[in-house]
Amino acid sequence: MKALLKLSGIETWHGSICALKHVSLEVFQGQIAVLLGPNGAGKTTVLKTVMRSLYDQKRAQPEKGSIEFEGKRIDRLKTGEIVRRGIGCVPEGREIFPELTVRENILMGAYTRRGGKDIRADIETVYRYFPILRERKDRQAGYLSGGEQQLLAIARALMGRPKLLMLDEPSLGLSPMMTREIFEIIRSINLQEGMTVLVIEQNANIALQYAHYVFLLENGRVVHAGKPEVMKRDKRVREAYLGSSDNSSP
Amino acid sequence: MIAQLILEGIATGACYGLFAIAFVIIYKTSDVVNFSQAEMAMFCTYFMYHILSLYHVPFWISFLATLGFAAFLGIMLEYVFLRPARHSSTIGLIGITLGIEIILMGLAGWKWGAEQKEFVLPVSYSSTHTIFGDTFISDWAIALFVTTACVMTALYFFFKYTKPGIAMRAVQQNMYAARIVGVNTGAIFSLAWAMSSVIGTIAAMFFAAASTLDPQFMMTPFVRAFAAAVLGGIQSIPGVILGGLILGVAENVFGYVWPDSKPIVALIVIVLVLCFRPSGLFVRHYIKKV
Amino acid sequence: MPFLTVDNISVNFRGVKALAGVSFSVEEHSIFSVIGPNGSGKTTLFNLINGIYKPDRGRIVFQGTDISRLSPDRIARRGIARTFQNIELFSRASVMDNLLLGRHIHMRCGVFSGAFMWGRRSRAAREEIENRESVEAVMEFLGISPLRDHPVVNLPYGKRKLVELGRALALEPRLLLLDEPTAGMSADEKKDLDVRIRAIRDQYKATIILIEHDMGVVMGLSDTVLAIDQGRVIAEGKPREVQSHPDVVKAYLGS
Amino acid sequence: MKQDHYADVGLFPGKSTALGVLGFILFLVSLPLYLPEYNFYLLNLMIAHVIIVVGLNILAGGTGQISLGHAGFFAIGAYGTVLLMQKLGIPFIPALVLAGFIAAFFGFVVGLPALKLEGPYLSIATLAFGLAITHIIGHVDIFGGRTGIQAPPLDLGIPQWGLSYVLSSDVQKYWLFLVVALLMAAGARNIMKTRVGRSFKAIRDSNVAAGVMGINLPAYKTLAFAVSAFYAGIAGGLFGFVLGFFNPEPFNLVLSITFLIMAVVGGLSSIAGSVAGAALITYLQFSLLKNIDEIPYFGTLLTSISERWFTDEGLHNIDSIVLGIIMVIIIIFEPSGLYGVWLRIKGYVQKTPRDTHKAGEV
Repeated sequence: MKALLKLSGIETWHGSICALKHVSLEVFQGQIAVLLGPNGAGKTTVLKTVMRSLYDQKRAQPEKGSIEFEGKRIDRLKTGEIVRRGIGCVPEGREIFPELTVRENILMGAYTRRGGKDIRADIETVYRYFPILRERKDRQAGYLSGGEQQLLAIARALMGRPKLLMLDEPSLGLSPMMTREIFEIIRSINLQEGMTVLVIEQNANIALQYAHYVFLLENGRVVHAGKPEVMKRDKRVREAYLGSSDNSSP
Repeated sequence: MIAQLILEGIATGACYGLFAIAFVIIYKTSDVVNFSQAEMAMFCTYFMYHILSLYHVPFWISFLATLGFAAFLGIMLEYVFLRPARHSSTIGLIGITLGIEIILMGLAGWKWGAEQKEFVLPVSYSSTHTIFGDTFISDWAIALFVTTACVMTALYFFFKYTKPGIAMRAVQQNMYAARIVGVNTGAIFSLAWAMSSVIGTIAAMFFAAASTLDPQFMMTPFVRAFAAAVLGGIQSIPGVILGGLILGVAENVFGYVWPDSKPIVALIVIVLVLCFRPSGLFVRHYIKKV
Repeated sequence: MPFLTVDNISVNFRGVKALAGVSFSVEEHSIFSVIGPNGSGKTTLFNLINGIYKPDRGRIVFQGTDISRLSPDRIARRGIARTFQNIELFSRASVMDNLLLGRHIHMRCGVFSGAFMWGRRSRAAREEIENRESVEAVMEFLGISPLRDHPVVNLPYGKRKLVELGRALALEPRLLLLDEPTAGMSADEKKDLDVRIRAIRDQYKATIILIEHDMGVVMGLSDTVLAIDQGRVIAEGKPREVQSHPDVVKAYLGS
Repeated sequence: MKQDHYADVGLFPGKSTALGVLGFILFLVSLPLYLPEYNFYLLNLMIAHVIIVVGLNILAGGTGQISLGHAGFFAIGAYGTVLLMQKLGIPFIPALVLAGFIAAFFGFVVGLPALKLEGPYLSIATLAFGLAITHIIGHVDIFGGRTGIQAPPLDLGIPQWGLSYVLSSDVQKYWLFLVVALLMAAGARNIMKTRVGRSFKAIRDSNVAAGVMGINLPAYKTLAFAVSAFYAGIAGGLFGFVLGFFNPEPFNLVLSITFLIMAVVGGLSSIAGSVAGAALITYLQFSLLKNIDEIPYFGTLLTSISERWFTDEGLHNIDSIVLGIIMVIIIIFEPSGLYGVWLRIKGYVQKTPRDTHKAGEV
């Protein structure tokens, strides 16, 4: 299988703190990969390093290592160019434009594209995925509920027609039901469009359920990687992320 | 009599509002309050004066050339001075625009001296038309109303329907997200500074035609326009124009009743508004959840 | 009389319910944990106890007085200290200065006595020395004495968490609110902190409310656990009871 | 680890600093021995500026709030001192202190909007205040209107009781100014080292955390303005006697900006920086750049440039260009100003950074 995104030996610093220590991982074409880890493990930094959106563009590059997308290095490109190459991103905490309307938010997702007709057609497609957004299209995005904002952020990312969609904690602040719904949508996008997805999650349970492949990040290192079935059986993973949910075991 | 006062107040108020729009554009995109706005406009007006009176270029050509120069000046100042300091604190950013202000003021003084010059527009302040009774309106005011209306309409469409316009609003609301969808934030800032400089220059030409041209001539309008902007909330363009109108009328009426108080009406307005409505009269903020 | 009572508290942000009718009470000298999925309103609860937010409805009674409408500094003066989820230190100041800020409410020195700090006998100097000594004791307790003169910006994450804890302790709190103290810590550091939190309760005679994700830490430490989800209490009781409560399993483990 | 805690708060952090400061004071004291009399006008001006910038620094560097109205407090100090002496017959020293407190009161009032405003909104409020003060002074008779007022003789004694000690020459005033400035600087340093100063910095770094630690935000925000305005008032009081005769004109917006430039150039977090910034900018503005065409080579070059492309009579405008450029360059390249430059030089000379040294001790 071909690796769509490949990080090799990435090291990223936040000032004097080394946030990522030699992180290597590969996301395969057509899969849903999940990057799992506790708060402060550096998950979001992985995403930001790929997008080169730490601080400003000049300094937002890994100090060491390389990032390849479709076999070409992208770790020296500007964020705009990375988006144009086909990486879409749903950042942590949604990060929508609160005072733009829903429609304008969606339009911003197509910022790097040309051709009004295609874009209008894609907006329709997105509305089909998320009918609630069509209902709310002239409302200021800041007044949507958390779940709707999450859908909007995904819709916006889809408008760039990405080959790889990265989602940072889509479950943050959502009810279990809403979280499930979001993951169902992610799965259906993955199945229907064949889009590759990288999800960053804290919620191990749901992540393991939908993932094809899981990376476990702790203190800036990938400490474990494998298929979800394997991970679920791992004792350490159980204890740390699933809670000791089976009280029978000591 | 009172009608005349109000009409004149509306005219100057529109001019304050027009100039205040220039702040709004920069503030909306980058959260920088540009204290050098007045001097940028002053400098460009001098540029126009220079090519008009020394090289005798026809008015419209020199007008367009000046707008081009204004755009260039805005882009250059942003690129050279503000971009390297993007990570400064608020104090740093204000400091930089203050620095630009005195640099430009010095340059203008060096180049053109301190004496007052006469700046002539084809629309005269003294040629007037009677509307009714003893109420009259000058060509200057008519041209100003038309210009302000045009600028407002153009900006409305720009921010509502064009890609760079929407992107500009997006950058201000959430720079990180804007970058993530692929917006080149640098280009947006350049555009904002260019637009702001051009609009500020147009307003300054009207001010210069109504008074005289010297390196400090924009200082007072600057404070008034700032008051107008604060009144309107430094966020919304119609709000700012409305703020300008209110201020212009208030100033004229108060100035008539107590001639001494005219210069400080604006200041009192600023302080009162800021004390009771810190975000201006016409702004409804989306409140971010902490 | 309970030490702290949160009585039917509700708060909305722009129509979105953050907390809806939450009630519970905390016994003195106990360790009380609040658990719940991300965004369930745990930090909002802390912000309410602290006075950063004001509740729309309900009361918070601390040692017999209603504190729900007081400003944060008033509440701090009553002996409530906290740490933040995303570390809110005074980053440009040294560790010492950060901890000294925790002593703020125990100091009296104003502009004039400060300005006339001439020599070590002056009022301001005596006060400074006294408080620096007590801060030193806190640093000793947390094992951060070697860092006393370092600016906190340069410290690693774990150390900054300790500095923040130290700052809260310097206030000599009667009630200490800890917002995810173990986030981002390694297993060893967690174990360490576990011991330390017990020590804080015993040595500093403080009552502790804890927001925590790590179930291991929560189960080991707490006397009482409160589980909330979407702004509502779904379970309260002994750790074991809460852990096996069906609603908690459903909300927290998402199945 | 037993340690002397007073060493941390004492006036001098170490022996070397103490020696350095002592040496600097000796140098200042010895100046009248060999410097011609005419220089002392400039030196007195510098001292007045140093005091106001130290005060501005408490506000801007301490709490991170900005003021574009300090020329207003400066004017209140100047007019206040002179009028208290003239109209009420109060001796100089109490008049000066009283004027300082009047300025502080106005500072407190200006600080009130600071409770709700931040950044640009606040700076425009302070700007409005500064302009309003100048306007009022220019329009009220008691202040002498636009023509201005004459400062009385600078008498340190109590003339009514026949105790008179008049300082007439610039050198004599210099002694007085020096003593006042040293007291004010030491006071500022002490304030910033103790509880109040720490609270200011806490407000700058994190409003929320400061509140939670028990700091009363409204009280401290207005207090910062009041303290800063007190310094401006004292500085203004001295300034009035440097000029002797003054009108509202110099207390304009440009002056407020100049003070800010001094503070930023010196460095917004250190008192030594404020001293250096105020002295340097004052020197540039009132000495070097005033006579810019007399600087060897550079001056002639500028004159010829002026004749070729600019105007000759506009040449003095160079000073604002230079000041502006210094301001901008400092903010972009060395946000901690001259103080930051000094730290770099020190670090370069010592090679061993202070931190590792300290850590090694433990």
